[in-house]
Amino acid sequence: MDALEKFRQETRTWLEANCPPSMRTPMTSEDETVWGGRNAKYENPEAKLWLDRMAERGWTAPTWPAAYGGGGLSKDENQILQQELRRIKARPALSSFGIWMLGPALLEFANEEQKKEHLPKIVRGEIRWCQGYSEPGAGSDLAGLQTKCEDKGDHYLVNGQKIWTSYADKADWIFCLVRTDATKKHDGISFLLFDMATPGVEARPISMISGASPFCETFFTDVKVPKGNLVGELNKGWTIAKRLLQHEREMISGMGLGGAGSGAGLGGLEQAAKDYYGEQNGRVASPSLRDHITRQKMDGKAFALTMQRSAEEAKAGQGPGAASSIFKYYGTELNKRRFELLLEIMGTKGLGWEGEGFTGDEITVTRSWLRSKGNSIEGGTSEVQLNVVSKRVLGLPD
Amino acid sequence: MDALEKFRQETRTWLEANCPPSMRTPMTSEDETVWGGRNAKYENPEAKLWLDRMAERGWTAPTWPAAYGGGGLSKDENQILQQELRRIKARPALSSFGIWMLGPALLEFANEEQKKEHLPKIVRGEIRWCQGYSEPGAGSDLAGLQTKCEDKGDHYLVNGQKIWTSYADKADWIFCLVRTDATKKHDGISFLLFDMATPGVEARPISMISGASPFCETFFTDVKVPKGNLVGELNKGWTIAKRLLQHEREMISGMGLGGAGSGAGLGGLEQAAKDYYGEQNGRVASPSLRDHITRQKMDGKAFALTMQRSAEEAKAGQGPGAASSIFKYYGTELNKRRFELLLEIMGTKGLGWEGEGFTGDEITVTRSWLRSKGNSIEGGTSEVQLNVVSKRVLGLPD
Amino acid sequence: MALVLTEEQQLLRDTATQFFQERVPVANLRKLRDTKDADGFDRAVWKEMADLGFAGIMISEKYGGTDFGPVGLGLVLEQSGRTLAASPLVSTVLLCGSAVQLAGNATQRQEILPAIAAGERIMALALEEGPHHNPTRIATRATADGQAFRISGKKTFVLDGHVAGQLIVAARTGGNDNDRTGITLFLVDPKAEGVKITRTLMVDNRNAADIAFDNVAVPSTAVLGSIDGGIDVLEQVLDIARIGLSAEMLGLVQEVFDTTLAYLKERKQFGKVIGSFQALQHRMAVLFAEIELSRSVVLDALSAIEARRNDVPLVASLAKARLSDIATLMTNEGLQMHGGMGMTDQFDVGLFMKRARVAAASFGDGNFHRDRYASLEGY
Amino acid sequence: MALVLTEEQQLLRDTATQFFQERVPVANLRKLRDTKDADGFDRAVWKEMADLGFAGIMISEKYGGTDFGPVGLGLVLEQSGRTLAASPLVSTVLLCGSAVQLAGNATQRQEILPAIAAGERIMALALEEGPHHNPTRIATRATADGQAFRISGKKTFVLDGHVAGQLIVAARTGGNDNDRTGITLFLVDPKAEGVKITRTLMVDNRNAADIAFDNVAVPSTAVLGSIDGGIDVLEQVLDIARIGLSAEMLGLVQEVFDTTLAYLKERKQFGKVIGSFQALQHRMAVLFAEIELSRSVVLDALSAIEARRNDVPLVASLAKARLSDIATLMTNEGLQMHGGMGMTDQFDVGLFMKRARVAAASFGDGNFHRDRYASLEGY
Repeated sequence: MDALEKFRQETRTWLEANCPPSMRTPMTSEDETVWGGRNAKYENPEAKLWLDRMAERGWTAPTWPAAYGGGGLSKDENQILQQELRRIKARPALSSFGIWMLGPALLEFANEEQKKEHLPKIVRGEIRWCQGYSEPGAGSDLAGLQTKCEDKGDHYLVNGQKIWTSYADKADWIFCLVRTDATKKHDGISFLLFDMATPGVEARPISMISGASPFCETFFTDVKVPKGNLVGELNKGWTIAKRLLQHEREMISGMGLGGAGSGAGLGGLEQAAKDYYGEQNGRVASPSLRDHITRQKMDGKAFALTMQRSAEEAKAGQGPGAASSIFKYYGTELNKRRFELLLEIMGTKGLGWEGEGFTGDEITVTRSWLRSKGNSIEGGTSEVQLNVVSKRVLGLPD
Repeated sequence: MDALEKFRQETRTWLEANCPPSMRTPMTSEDETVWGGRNAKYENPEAKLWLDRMAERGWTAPTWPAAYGGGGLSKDENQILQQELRRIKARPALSSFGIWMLGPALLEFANEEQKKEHLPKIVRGEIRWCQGYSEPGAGSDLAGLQTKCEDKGDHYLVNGQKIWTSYADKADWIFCLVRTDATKKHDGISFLLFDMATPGVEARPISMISGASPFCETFFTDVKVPKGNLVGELNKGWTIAKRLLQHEREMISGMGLGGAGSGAGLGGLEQAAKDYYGEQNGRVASPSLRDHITRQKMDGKAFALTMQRSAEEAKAGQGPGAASSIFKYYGTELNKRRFELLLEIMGTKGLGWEGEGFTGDEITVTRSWLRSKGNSIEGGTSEVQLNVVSKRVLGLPD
Repeated sequence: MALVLTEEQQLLRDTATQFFQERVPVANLRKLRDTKDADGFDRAVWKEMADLGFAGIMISEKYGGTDFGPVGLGLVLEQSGRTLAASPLVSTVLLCGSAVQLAGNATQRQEILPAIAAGERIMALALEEGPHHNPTRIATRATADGQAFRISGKKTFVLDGHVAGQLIVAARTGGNDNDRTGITLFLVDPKAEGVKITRTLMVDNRNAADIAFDNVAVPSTAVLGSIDGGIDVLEQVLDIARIGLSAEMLGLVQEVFDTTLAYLKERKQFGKVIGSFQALQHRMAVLFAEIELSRSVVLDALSAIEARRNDVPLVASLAKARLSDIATLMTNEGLQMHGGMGMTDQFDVGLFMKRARVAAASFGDGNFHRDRYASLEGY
Repeated sequence: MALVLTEEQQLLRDTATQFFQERVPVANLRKLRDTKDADGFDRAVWKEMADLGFAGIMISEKYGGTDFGPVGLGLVLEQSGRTLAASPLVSTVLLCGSAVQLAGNATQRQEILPAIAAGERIMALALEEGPHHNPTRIATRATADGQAFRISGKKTFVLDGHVAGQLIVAARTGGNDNDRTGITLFLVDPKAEGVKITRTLMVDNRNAADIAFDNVAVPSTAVLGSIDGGIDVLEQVLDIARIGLSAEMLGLVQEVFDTTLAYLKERKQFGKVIGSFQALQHRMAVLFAEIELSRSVVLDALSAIEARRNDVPLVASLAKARLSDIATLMTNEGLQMHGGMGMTDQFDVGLFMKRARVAAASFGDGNFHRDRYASLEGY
């Protein structure tokens, strides 16, 4: 306890001294997110300063081993660091698929050389990564992917197409699932890393129903990849993929709890309803809407309690529990419903695309409403989630 | 036109003279329904008189050929007869599965001898029929039925069990689906008639969640049936069965439109809500309930319009149309929803089983609520209906 | 009641189907959007629609219309819904044309109706003042000024407001903000001094405008119908628009259903077409049922206008509530069943979802019309 | 917050599970029904429950209780829900025991609580006067008569009213029919002159009674809590009952889910077990999710009482609304998936449906509690 308290004091002092003032203010736009990478531009030099200072201590990846540039913190220490960061309202020094997704996979599955090569650059934000999983013909059936990776003796040759590769047009490297054995399905997939600057790689941004998007279609034409870039065993990539997908699913589930673009700018569902519909005797003027809002709030509360219960069960050593299998499904459906309800509340003010006549908050809700439709598709569709529950949890047969 | 007008005049005059006064009053209980049969009892002698007079003219089966005891009326004439019966609020002279179900099948599929034998007795209400279709192991998969019918040279030998045989304990004869070829499924079923008094036949009433019921379990142990009782060809009984099932389904669909036990005694959903919940400024006091009532009424109206549209299309020679494929599904689900809503409206007054504290209308609603749960099961479950729509109407593959 | 089309109506439907499929496919809407078209609809196409008689479909022959009647108009709107065709049908034909026919004096009819039928006059109804449809919540005031009136107030969500050659403005000549009486309709020149029109860019790429009136002078001849009695006209006109929009949504819903069904038969995952999965089959079968019911409701509502039945308000609310809800449901289900590709702008399903939502919010959504239905039925 | 059970609580749950499965299976309820049992519950079983400490579970040891607390009581109720065990737990322990603990004076506590804990006293709360739960709609009047009171009025849906040895009656000593103030609780002897009790036979075979009070004399010592201040006690007691019933419904729902799942794995049609059909699988998976959420809500509500959190009313309404709705949904789905056999009295699912519906209507259904939740949250 004393050691932890000491750690808290030191951390607080260090943060006070090293977190630049502008990094303690809320971001005014998503464009201010620091993603790092070879071509990173910093409108605000303090953002770069903040990144470098945090990276130097390894605190962009606080729990990774110091040997690979990480902070080497214990779970408890990291909790304190996060509390102290929140206390001063510090912006994230670095946002990175390398930290969120790839790093943990490398730590578990990569060889020593690969860890030494890639992890420190991720920590320092030098290399920005993207993830090449889905393909046009392999969505829910991800293991049906067809991007071909041939062994050409001294190198691999990659041909194929990926889709939904977030920020592929801005990333430096990609971690990618490829087919190395066409005669098998799950057991013919490998996990490969390569430089997006390699000849034959092309990324095209995808225009979405909600507008511009970070998603790309990415094409590989005779892309040569050094053989040392294979992570784990040949044809055993599915094991790594499953681990990463689980992680992605958990991130998406959290949406049921609200967050960015969830109408927070409007003060929540009930305040929005009072503002856009009016009130009578302190009640939302439309009784049926009031009832719908209550259903939404009740289900949201029940979902939050269930995530909390699951966490408490895990802490009590009772494992993640069956309840966690429904998080992705329920969280995303709940999020979609909330946006449908927000639009119902906002009437014609929730139907603007851009320009005059609508506030920034209103446009954000409308765009987020459209974007939310993807929640129940990406990271495993709701249908796939329900299949998983009925088969693995309920034991219903094929 | 003139001939029809003349028919109307004659009919009206005959009805005036022949429909006894007590037969022009509403039935006070289901027990007053006249089912006919060998053991029929008539508390009210006028009921017997009314049956005999109507039967003499063949008007218990108005459109059947006079040669088999029917009325021999044209479609138009029958319409007039029904109008005139309604005009004087006449009770049905005879309720009969023989008239509704078996007769039309015999007219289409039976041989001359069978028609002469059975149809006149049906018209006169001398023989009461029941229908032996479902089996404990063959519900949705009716064609999976196993009741064995063996050819013993001069007779058939029937062994097996039926379920949901309405009024089997009161019926004189049964029309029955039996398996005559165990190596085939649909093509191994035959349509057989036999006397319920035959040794080896036993019927036991089934107690339902809604209370006593007309349904029975019926057991056949070495039942000997004359070979002349086979209707249509051996192993071709499924064709007849399909025709009869279609008819049954249409009867059940009508439930979506309301009718017996549908809460009519309470003056409809909105009146019931005002009575059981109270009103404020002329509105149902519970706004969410008011909204649910409106959804129910709107869907009910939309369904009624669709049945009407289908009928108009048929009249205009456009065939029954795809819409008719959804009637069984939608009508029964709608009916179930209405009862759920009625219970919501009635609160604790909708939860009585019998005895003091509840009106007769209230108990009727509660029992009908429970009974309505069977609507989406009998005559082809909702799931089977949706399968049929997706496969036959939408052309979706297996 | 007539829930089956006559031969003449079937012919009209076939003409409309062919016209929209060939001349105004969804690609047209994309072009208007991507070129940031100043009008927001294709004037050449509108002229062709007028030539086919669509613009004058509810206008009597005496005034140059084709007088096909409401059912005919519904068929055209349904087909326009299948291709998301942008046109002034709702603003000019359903709303303003109907208002002039119902309330206009001989001079006004003579001046306006032939111009509408010929496709030469675009009109817009300036009614709404808040984010939710509410025909009596009118704070815009028209103050008598000698023989003339002065109008001041702010209107929003005025369909085709920035391209209209003439406006009909609902303003208060008496009563308080939520009173039924005291509302008067005025014909207003959008170029008059004190009128400020701001086009808003909606999610469905259709036209709507915010319009501010600052002491705008209008002569007494500009009054449409009776002074203080505008609500009766408005309600009839709005019911026509609600039913017309329901017909458009019926086409939209049917198109998304058909497209989704085709996709389910074609898209493969796990080695089989996804349309073979029973969970999706049942959802499609339920949607099929809902659409069949919706078709009946729309046909009945159209024939209610045609037969001048006295239950028009009731069936208008039934149709608008049902179609608004089903359009939301169908576009959501359609998008989900299209999977990731449905999220791309390359596929059309997102465009249908956007249009569905705007049409649903126009002139009363499900909440509004269920409440109205219950009030009309007295509970 | 504590959403995970302690070891002690797990032990209690296991005891309760074993007890209800072995001693009070569904067959018990059938027997009470088929023999038209005069009590409507099994007194011997109730005595056993008392011996296990269930009757005194919320009563402090000082008064002979076991003081396991609300979470413990919830676990017992959940298990009782799995076998539809009929007992005076709701009437006597949740409602009346809590009321005496909260509002009783030393004499009343001493006289009543040990008797409840020992399983020797059955009590009933006479509150409702209409078909829908409404704790302030009280027309029953208690008029001061010297040092005594005279009670007149009619109560309905009094759980265990015809077997109670003592009643708690909510009567009006002041104010008008829907006022919050002016309600007083009285301890009344059911054998007193002027009390007329009529047992009603409910669809779930549990006990409820209509009770008429005709100028019934009660002494001033019969006042429970403060005069005119009964609503505060009532609301706390009712929230405990709502949460307790939610726990019972959780068990009921879980049992129907488990039974249905087992049936889906066993029943064959078209040559395969019906649980292999994807449409049914998805419906079961969704129900699984809803039940997991329900479990969290019930646990949270129980621990809210235990920790005397100030959001008890909010979480009580959350739990009661959710469980009422899910119990209705699950029993409907369960019955449908059991097919025709589910319609027979031979199968249990119909019994669960009946109990679900009564529990859902008791002390506020979904409509009541969503409205209350919104009011508590200030919108």
